[in-house]
Order: sequence, then structure tokens, then C-alpha cells
Amino acid sequence: MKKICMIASIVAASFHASGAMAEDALKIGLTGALTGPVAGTYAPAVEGLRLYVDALNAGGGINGAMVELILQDDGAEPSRAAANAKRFITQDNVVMMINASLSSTFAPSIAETSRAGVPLMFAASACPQEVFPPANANLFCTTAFGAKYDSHAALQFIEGQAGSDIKIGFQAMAIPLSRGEIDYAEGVAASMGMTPVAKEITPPPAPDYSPFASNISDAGAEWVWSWAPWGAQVKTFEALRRLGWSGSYVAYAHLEAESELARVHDETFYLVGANALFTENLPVMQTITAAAQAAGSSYAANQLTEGWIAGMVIEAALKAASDPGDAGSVRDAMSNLTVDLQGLRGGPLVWTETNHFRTTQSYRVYRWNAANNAIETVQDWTSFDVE
Amino acid sequence: MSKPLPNASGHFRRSHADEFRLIETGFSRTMLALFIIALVSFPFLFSSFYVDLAAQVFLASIGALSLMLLTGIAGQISLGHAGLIAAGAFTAGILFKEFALPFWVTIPAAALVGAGIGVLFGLPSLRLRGLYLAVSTLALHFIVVFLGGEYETRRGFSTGILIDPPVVFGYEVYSTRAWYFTLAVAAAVTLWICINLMRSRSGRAWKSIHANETVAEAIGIGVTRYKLLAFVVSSSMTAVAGALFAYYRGFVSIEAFSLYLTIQYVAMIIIGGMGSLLGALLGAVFVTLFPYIIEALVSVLPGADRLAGSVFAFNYAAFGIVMILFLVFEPQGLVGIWRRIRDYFVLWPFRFKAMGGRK
Amino acid sequence: MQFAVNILVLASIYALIASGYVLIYRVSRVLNLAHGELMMFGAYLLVTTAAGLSSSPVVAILLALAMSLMVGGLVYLFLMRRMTGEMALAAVLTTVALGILLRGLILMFWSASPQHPRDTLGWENPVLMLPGDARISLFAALLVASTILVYAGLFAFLRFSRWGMRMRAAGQNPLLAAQRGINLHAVFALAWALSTFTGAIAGMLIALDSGLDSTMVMIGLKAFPAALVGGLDSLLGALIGALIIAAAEVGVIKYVDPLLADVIPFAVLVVMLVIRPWGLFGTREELDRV
Amino acid sequence: MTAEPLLVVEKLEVVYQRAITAIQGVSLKVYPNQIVALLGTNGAGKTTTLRAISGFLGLDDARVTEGTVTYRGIHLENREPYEVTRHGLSLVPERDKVFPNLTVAENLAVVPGRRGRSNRRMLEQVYHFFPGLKDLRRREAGLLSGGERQMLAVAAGLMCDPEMLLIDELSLGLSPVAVQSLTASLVAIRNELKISILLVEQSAVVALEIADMGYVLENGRVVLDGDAQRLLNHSDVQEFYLGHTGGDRRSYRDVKQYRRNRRWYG
Repeated sequence: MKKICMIASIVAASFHASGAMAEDALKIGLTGALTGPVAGTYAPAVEGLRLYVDALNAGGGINGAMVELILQDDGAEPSRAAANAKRFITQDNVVMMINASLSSTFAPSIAETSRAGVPLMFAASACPQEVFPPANANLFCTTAFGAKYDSHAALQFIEGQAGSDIKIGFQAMAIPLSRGEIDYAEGVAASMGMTPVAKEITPPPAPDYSPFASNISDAGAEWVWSWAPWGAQVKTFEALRRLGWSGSYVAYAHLEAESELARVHDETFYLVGANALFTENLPVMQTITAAAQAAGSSYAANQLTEGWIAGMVIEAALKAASDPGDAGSVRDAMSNLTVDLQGLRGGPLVWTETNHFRTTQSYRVYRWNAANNAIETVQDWTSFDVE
Repeated sequence: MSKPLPNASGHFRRSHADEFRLIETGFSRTMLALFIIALVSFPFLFSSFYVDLAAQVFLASIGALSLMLLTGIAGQISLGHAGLIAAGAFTAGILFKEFALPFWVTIPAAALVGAGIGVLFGLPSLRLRGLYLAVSTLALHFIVVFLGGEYETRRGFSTGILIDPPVVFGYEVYSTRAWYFTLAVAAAVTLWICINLMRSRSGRAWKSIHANETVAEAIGIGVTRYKLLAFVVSSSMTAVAGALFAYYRGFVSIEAFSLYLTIQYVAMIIIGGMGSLLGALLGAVFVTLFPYIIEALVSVLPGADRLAGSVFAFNYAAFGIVMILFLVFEPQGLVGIWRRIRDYFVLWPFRFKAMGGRK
Repeated sequence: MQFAVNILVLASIYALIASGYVLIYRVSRVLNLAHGELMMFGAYLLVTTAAGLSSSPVVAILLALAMSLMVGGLVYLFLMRRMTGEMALAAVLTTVALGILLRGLILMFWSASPQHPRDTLGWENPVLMLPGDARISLFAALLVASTILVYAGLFAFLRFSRWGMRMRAAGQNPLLAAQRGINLHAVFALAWALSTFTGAIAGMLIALDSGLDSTMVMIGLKAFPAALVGGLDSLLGALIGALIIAAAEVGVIKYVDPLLADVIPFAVLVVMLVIRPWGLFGTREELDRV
Repeated sequence: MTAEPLLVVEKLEVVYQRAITAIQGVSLKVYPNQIVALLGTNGAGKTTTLRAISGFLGLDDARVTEGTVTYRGIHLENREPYEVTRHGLSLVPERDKVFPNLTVAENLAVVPGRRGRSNRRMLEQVYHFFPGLKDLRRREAGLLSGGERQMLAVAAGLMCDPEMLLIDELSLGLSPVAVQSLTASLVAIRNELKISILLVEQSAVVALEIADMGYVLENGRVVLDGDAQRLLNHSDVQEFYLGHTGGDRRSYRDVKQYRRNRRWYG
């Protein structure tokens, strides 16, 4: 115990040393999977958020108060996420906490923040059930993808392209979240009159996706809907093509989408997504690109969208709060918030008392156009009301 | 295997009863009392962040002690520790979710399930040794994790099973402080069980199996029985730790039980010092706190802000380096360092021990 | 027919990786659990050399291979050499720690984004048609070919070259090998270098075929049952073991449930450990020596 | 014996596991082109002496704590085995003396050369002394008979191109015929290659027959030394090592008594 005390005091001393620099800053704590095998999904988003906050501070912060973003790694481990949450709440007195990690870290994050009344925002991590109506007062989500709505959007798109008299295959990764969504999609497809012929669930690291792809191809699927982390989606697709499969493949447009569409350059590889791609070259996108270049970021600017949006929401929430230094006040502001996303999504992000996901969720469908040698929007923003 | 003399000089055991005392000298009694006072006052002196860290250390101690019993004492290498913790956590989670059973049913149930799996894990040990045993337990880990994942998905708990805080004697264990004391008691009980097991026939049997299986068999120790016993005892303690983990975190999800967790526990007993219960405790403290220490140290480095993106990768790498340094330069682990420091003070101003002194 | 090709490709991947486990275990009785990381490290080296030398792809690949050969040797000389004579678990754990270190380094230097060295090098990955309407991508075919070449090379090296014989000798009786004037450290370092080299070939070809990210390390771990089923100290065993595991896995994906793909290698392994712990072609007395 | 001694062991002391002293104050010299026998019963310290010379103590957690081993003036205490071999000393161990899964030819081929002599020439030389091995060269060493195995072990030792061979228990477990042939080969090797041989033996008859010099070790000390002829005729050696009792047999207790005396007065 003496040892613990000693170490604890060392840790305490160094925490205080680092924490002392910005006493009156508005503190926001982020726990994220910044290391470990899933880091690729979360680290770029966190980078985007960090750049946004830096830009925000350079521009004078929130009414003169700096925003201090405290990043903590949890390596997707619940124990470390819990400790991070405790630290944010008891040590740093954050006004908002952000979770950018695997779903296994949700429960401890939710438990800690709910008790302390600190709003918890999910950014880049999957939106939990509690943010959909009727929403938990304390939980919010800015992440682009949303379970069930994604599948509806994708299946509607497929129906619009090929009607409902088709054989459809599904692909998921062997993690509960992805499997749950694909199981749901299978049911929806059947109710729409489509014929589900194959459902392949690939392990997180498959050395070769051909065996799985063979099953889809052999079952005669004409369309495939895939909702999984990026690697599983695109590797299954590429394996299908290598087998000579000529059907159409619809996948979710994760943050890798933009560079990957150009790499894969296949005209019937469709990506359904809620974020705008950088080919549009909107002013906000130029800002992001400039910020990424100035910071020498190791991630492409088009991967930073998710984090940038989270930053916009944070700024809006803090500005709307009557007392941005008080967590309760920030939470109240978030429960009634409209954020103009400047074209990064299909519309503004609107949170109400009962809906902390967004009131309308819009999707675009993209693909590669070989003739123009560019990304093309196959279907412009299609909105779904979230109820 | 006679019990070593207490380290304070000038103390001799004078009666048969002396041999069986856990606390032998007034000095150690005082130290223990002080230690307990420190433990009790800790949560009232520090913020709940540190209290939570301490609670994590207690939880890790239970797992580390049970692994030490199996690997450090009985010499049976296991890489299935995370699988066992998962089994315990899922037992508690499933019993709570499906049958709404209370705390005092799920914890013993977890112990029973752990014991059952212990037999399963232990059966290969009758044929396999060393590396091969480690690999077979690793395989079982994957099977447990697979089954847990299947349960989660099939029942639709895709973000994990949520568990309500346990109610003990009408009191809901929820606050950090309450968990601190609950886990401290659980760790103390585990330690007490382990100390007494070491002093018993089974403890001696395990040590002799560790030293030399053939000789152990030759001097009449039922190697089969004691090997299985080691697996059963260790596994059921580990499963209880898993169940406690489930309640403590308020949820169970299969992603929490990766191979990395096993590595952390193995690192605890190696860094702590093989074959010593104190080592397991020191290792649990070290490995649990290490990421936080590194983080804190890096953040006080000049220019830490610029590193922000890669700082976590750096933490990760630093953990690897520290493990390597321990393995290469201090095979005795923290307990070896501790003994050297203690001997220095006990013997001061002399530099060497007399013959027959404690090793 | 496609079924057979799928098995063949997967078996090649497993066999190529497993040869690394076998080489080190056979020569120095150390189980290298950092093999997955070393293989991934080799693939990332290619990412860097490809970026620097995109105009001459072959040079980039050769340079990356040479570097991984060196990395393996250095790992032995600076790290594992100190673990000779320590207990088996400590040596295994050192490799685990090395793996953690490597993962951290990879994340630091190459970030977590997926990498596509084949695009950097400007190569296509055309599909080759095989009889029986089976298809295989060029790099998968190269993977199969490299596996055959590597195994043939290793067999010849161990059989006919003097250093190969020394590796076998050191594996059988390190004491006597030292007495005969064989520099054991050199032999062990060579084993580590070769093992990292073959691992890197696997890593690079997988990366060239389907891209590279940090999950590759888990592929390294999945090849481990192949090495064990065949017998940890037998190259032939690793080859046969890889075939068995790959056939079981692909068979389960096709006929039973793709979900079992991750479990089946370890299930086969458990069965093997119960029936014949030292593997199909392993040496029996090794069991007690560990 | 006018030349400088090749190997000088001076007051050597070896301690196992920091606790057990195996040999104490052992001194011996080996001159060029000489066969020296090191005699003694089980546990006398013969093998420890040999291991101390050849650098094999580290593996048993033993160390040279005092004294020196010099070979041509180079200190060899606590060196790595392969370094010792490169200096020109080659050890033929008592057990596990061949690689069982390698063929005879491979067993010979794994040995790294020294002084830049081609491996092939060394091989020819070895087959010259042990023509029997040439026919067996494709056979796995594990399948050889005891005599053939010993032959191979000595041959592999020769492949190191040594100036001095250290042989541990040449005759142990071999038939008299095999021993005869081996000793003949050793003499031929000494005569033709002009190298020295340090021969550790339990069987004094075998050793002293071909040796020039002899040392008798007991309980970790040298109790008797001298040229082979003198030792052969020494009454104690005759009595205890050659078994020439001269009539009435002495009991084991007498032998023990004798040893104690030797230790005290010797």
C-alpha cells in the first residue's frame, strides 16, 4: 500500500502539474480507442476533433474562454474507459465527455457521466439505443451512421435501382453490433419482398476473404448489403470481384470511403453514407484540409469529417449554454440544439428534448464513375425522419 | 519446506503453536495494523479517481493471486486467464439477466462454473506440460470467447449485458467507495485463502510438482489430483473475480476479454515475481497503474502537446519496453527488488546475511 | 474447384507464417509469439520502401525483405540472446512484450489507417482463370508460389547447406554444437532472421493482395495452430498442418457456419493436443524438455 | 620434453552453484605431441577439469573461482565453448557425442573449419584415420553402434582442426576390440598430425598403454602424477586402478583408508 500511495502521489503530482496550466478553460474529456487493433476507426475522428478545437481556440475560443480537450486512450478496454471517465469527472471537472471507442466502453462511460450529470456525447462510435427517441437526457450522438436507418436507406436504394425481385446477400463482421444490424436488415429485406440468399459473417481478421465470398457468389446473390467496419466490407467485395462475381455491392461509407472509392474504382460498388465527401470541395472542406496540412496530420483531410462535426456541435452547445462552465447548463443547451453543418451532412443536426440522435437522418449514395475518373453521387440526400 | 523465519532478527519460534501463527512478531502486527488503517482511510483522503484506481488494483489482485497459485506455485502455465474471467462475468451476467438471480447466488455460481471449467482446463495438464499446456488453455480461451459472443448476439445484447448493482445486506453497492471496500475485502479473503493454501498439504504438493513432477510422484504425491485441484481452485477464484468485474462495471461484453487481458495478468505475475504471493500483489499494482503513470510522465514532458497524436502509441510501446526490461534485468520481479531493499534495512550496517538466514 | 483453390490459398498463408514459428522453435526451443507483429512489421517496411522507391517496385520489395532479415537478426542479438537459459515462460513472455512494443512502434510511425502498398507501387492485381472455372488473383497465386519456393528453399537449406546443418545440429543438441565450435548465437540469430524473413514475405504478399492494417497481427496468431498441429519442430509438419487447418476452416465456412471460422483452428488444435500433443510430425521427447 | 607446454592448468578451483567445490588446486601440463591421461574414479573431478578447460562450466552454473587455464599463453577461464574450439582445443564429450538425426557426413560437415583449411581436405584426413566411417557416411548417427559412434565423435573432433584433442571417457561401454582400434587410431593421429591428446579415463590400462604422461585425480585433487611408465609401475596404481592385488584382496574399507591417507599425507 505504501507503494500505491507513493505511486499515487507521483501520479497526482504530475496530473496537477499538467492540469494547472488552464484553470478557467472549458474542459472536455474524450476517451477513445486510440491504440489497439480498432484504432483506425477512431483515431482519425479524434484527430479531426482536436484540429477543430485548436482552430476554435486560435479564433478566441468560446466568448474568450479556451476549450481544453483532454484526450485519454482506453484501448477499447472498459476498465480504462471507466477510469478515464472517473478522472474527467472528479479530477478535471469536465463540462462534457466524449466517447470515441468500441461499444464495450459504453456502459462504464454512461454510468459515470449519468451519475455526475455530465453530458456524454458519442462521436465516431456507434450511437447507442438510448440516444434515439425517447432519448436519455444525458446521452447524445453525432456519429454519422445509425443502426436500422442505414439498412433502410441501403435497401430502399437497392429497391429503387433493381426493384424488389432480387436475390440479396449480406455481409457482417463477427462483432455483436454488426451482426445485429445485418440480422435486422435481413428481416427488412424479406418484408420488402427481396430474397435473402446468403449471410456471411467474417471474423475480424480473415487472412483470405475468398471462402466467404464464394458462398455469396455461389448463392447467386445479385446485390449485397454490407454493414461492418471498413476492412471487412471492402475486402469481401474485392474477394467477390476476384471470383468473377458481377453483382452490385452496397456498403456503408465509413471515413475511409473517399480514398477507397478511388482505389477500388468499381462502378457497381455503392457506398451509402451520411457524410458529404470532399470531392464537393465546399468551403468547410477547404478549411479542414488547410487545418490538417498546417498541423502535419498523419490522416487524410477527408477522414477528419466525423471529428470536425463533433467539434462544430461542441462549439454550438457551449455557445448556446447559459453558463458554459457548468455541465448541467451545457446539457440543457444540447437538449435543444440546431447546428448548421455547412454541408458536411444533408442538413443541420437537430437535437430535441426527446431525440438526441437527430430529427432527420439523410443519406447519399456514392460510386466511382470511370468515365469521369471521379466519385459520383448516384442518389442525392434522401431523408428519413427519426421517430 | 519449512516455513522461513520472520525477517526481524532475534525472533525464534519457541513452541509448536508458534509455527502456525500467521503474524509472528509484534513488529509485523503493528505494521499490519498501520497498513489496515491506511487502507481504510485511503478512500476518505483521496478523490474518487484514485479510489477507483485502488479498487481496480484490488480486482486485479484477485486475478493475479489465482494465476500465481496456478502458474507461479503449481507450475502450470495458463494462457486462458481472460477466458476464465469472461466465463465468470458471463455466468453472473446471464444468471442476472435471464433469471434475475441476486448477488449471493450468482457469485457462488460463478465459482462453480469456474471450477467446472478448471477441470476442463486442467485435463490437458495431465498429458501436457509447459508450452503445450499454455497453448491448449489458449485454445480454450478462444472457445469461451466464441460462446460468449454467440450468447450476446443471439439474445440481442449487442452492446453488452447491463447488470444492476448488487445489493448486500440491503445496501446497494454502487458508489466508488462502496466498491473500494467490497473489492478490498474480496482481495483480502483471496489472499487469506492463498496464504493458508500455501501452508497446507496442497500448497506443499503444488510446490513439489512445480519443482519436479517425477520426484513428486515418487514421494507419494497424487500428481493428477493436485494438478486438477490447482486448476479448480485457481479457476474458481478467477471466475469469481470475473463476476465481481461484471458487477463492478455494471455490464458484460465479450470485447472486454481479449488476449491482451491474459497478457496483462501474466505480466503481473512475471513483473511481480514468480512464485510469490506478494509478487502477485505488487504486479497487480504495477500493471494496473502503469498506463496512468506513463501517461502522466509523458504529459509533463516538454512538447507533449505536439506528440498528442502518437502519445498513446508511445504508451503502448513503453509498456512493452518495461516488460522487456523486467524480464531481462530483473527476473525475480518487483519482489526481488523489494527483498533487496528490505534486507538492506534489516541487515544494516552489515552487507551479507548469516548462514541459514532467509533466502 | 474454387473450393480447392480457397483451401490452397489459405493453406499457403498459414504455411508461410507457420514456417517462422517452426524455424525458431526448432533451433532454439523458443515459441515466438511476436511472429505476427514481426510479419506485420515487414509489411509496413514495404509500405515505406514503396513510398520512397515507387519507380522501382522490385528494389523496394528486395530492400524491405533485406531489412526484415536484419530486424530478425537484431531482435535476437539485442533481446532474445539475453533470454537463453531462462525458463521457457520468460522467453515466451519476452516475445509477447516485443510484440506489444512493435505494435506501439507501428502505430507511431505508420498511423492506424489502412495501407495499400500495391497501389503505391502501381501494380495491378489481375485475376487468373484456372481450369474448373476457378479463379485466383495474381498475388494470391504468387503467395502459393512463394510458399512452395520458401519451403523448397528451406528444405534444401537445412538439408544441404552447412549453416542449415548447423541449425539442425543446434536444435538437436546445443551443447554438443557449441563443443564442435559452432557459434550458437550466430545460428540462433540466423534462425530469427530467416523466420522474420519468411514472415515478412507472407505479410507483404497479403498486404499486396488485399491491403494492410493493424489487424494483420491476428492472422499471425491464427497460423499458430497450423504449426502446432503439424508439430512445432517439423517444417513438413507445418506444411501438412496448414493444409489441415485451412481445409477445416474453408470447409466449415462453406458447409457449416462461417461464424465458426475463427474457432475451428483452435478446436482442431485442442483435439490434436488431446490425441497427439507433439503434433503429427513433431518429435515426441520435446514434450518433457519444454 | 624440451618445448614449452601447450596447455597449462594451474591450481584450478571450480565451484558449482556457488556452493559445491568440485576440484581444488588441480594443476597439470600438456606438452606438444603428447598423450596425457587423466585418471580417477567416479566423482574425482576429471570431467569437471575437462569442462573447465573447454568452457562448459557456465551451463551447469559452475565457475572457475581460482587458478588459471592457459593455452599457448591465452587465458581460457570462463570462455564460451566455441571460442575455445577456435583456439584449437576440441572436446569429445562423454555422452550425447553425436547429433543423432544427422547423417555421419552431416555430423562431420557442421563443424566450422579453422585456420582456413578446406573442409574437404579435413574430411579426407578424417576418413584416412577412420576408414570405417566412409562407408557409413549416409547413415544417421543415431543408428550407429557404440564404437562407431565414438569413432564419429573423435572424427568430428578432428574436423575442428585442433592442436589438442580432449577426450572424455574413450573406452566407456565399448567392447575391447573397439577400444583397441580406437587407441590405435589415436596413436596414429598423434604421430601423423603432431597434435596432443588429453585423455580422461576410468580404465587406467587403456589410458596408460598409449599415454606419455598421467595424472591421478581423487576428490578433486591431483594425488599422483608422472610419466606413464612410472605410474604403471606404481604400487598404488597397480593396486587400485589396475587391480593387481598381489595375492590377498583388500576390503573396500582399506581402500577408503588408503584414500584418506593419500589426501592427508599426499
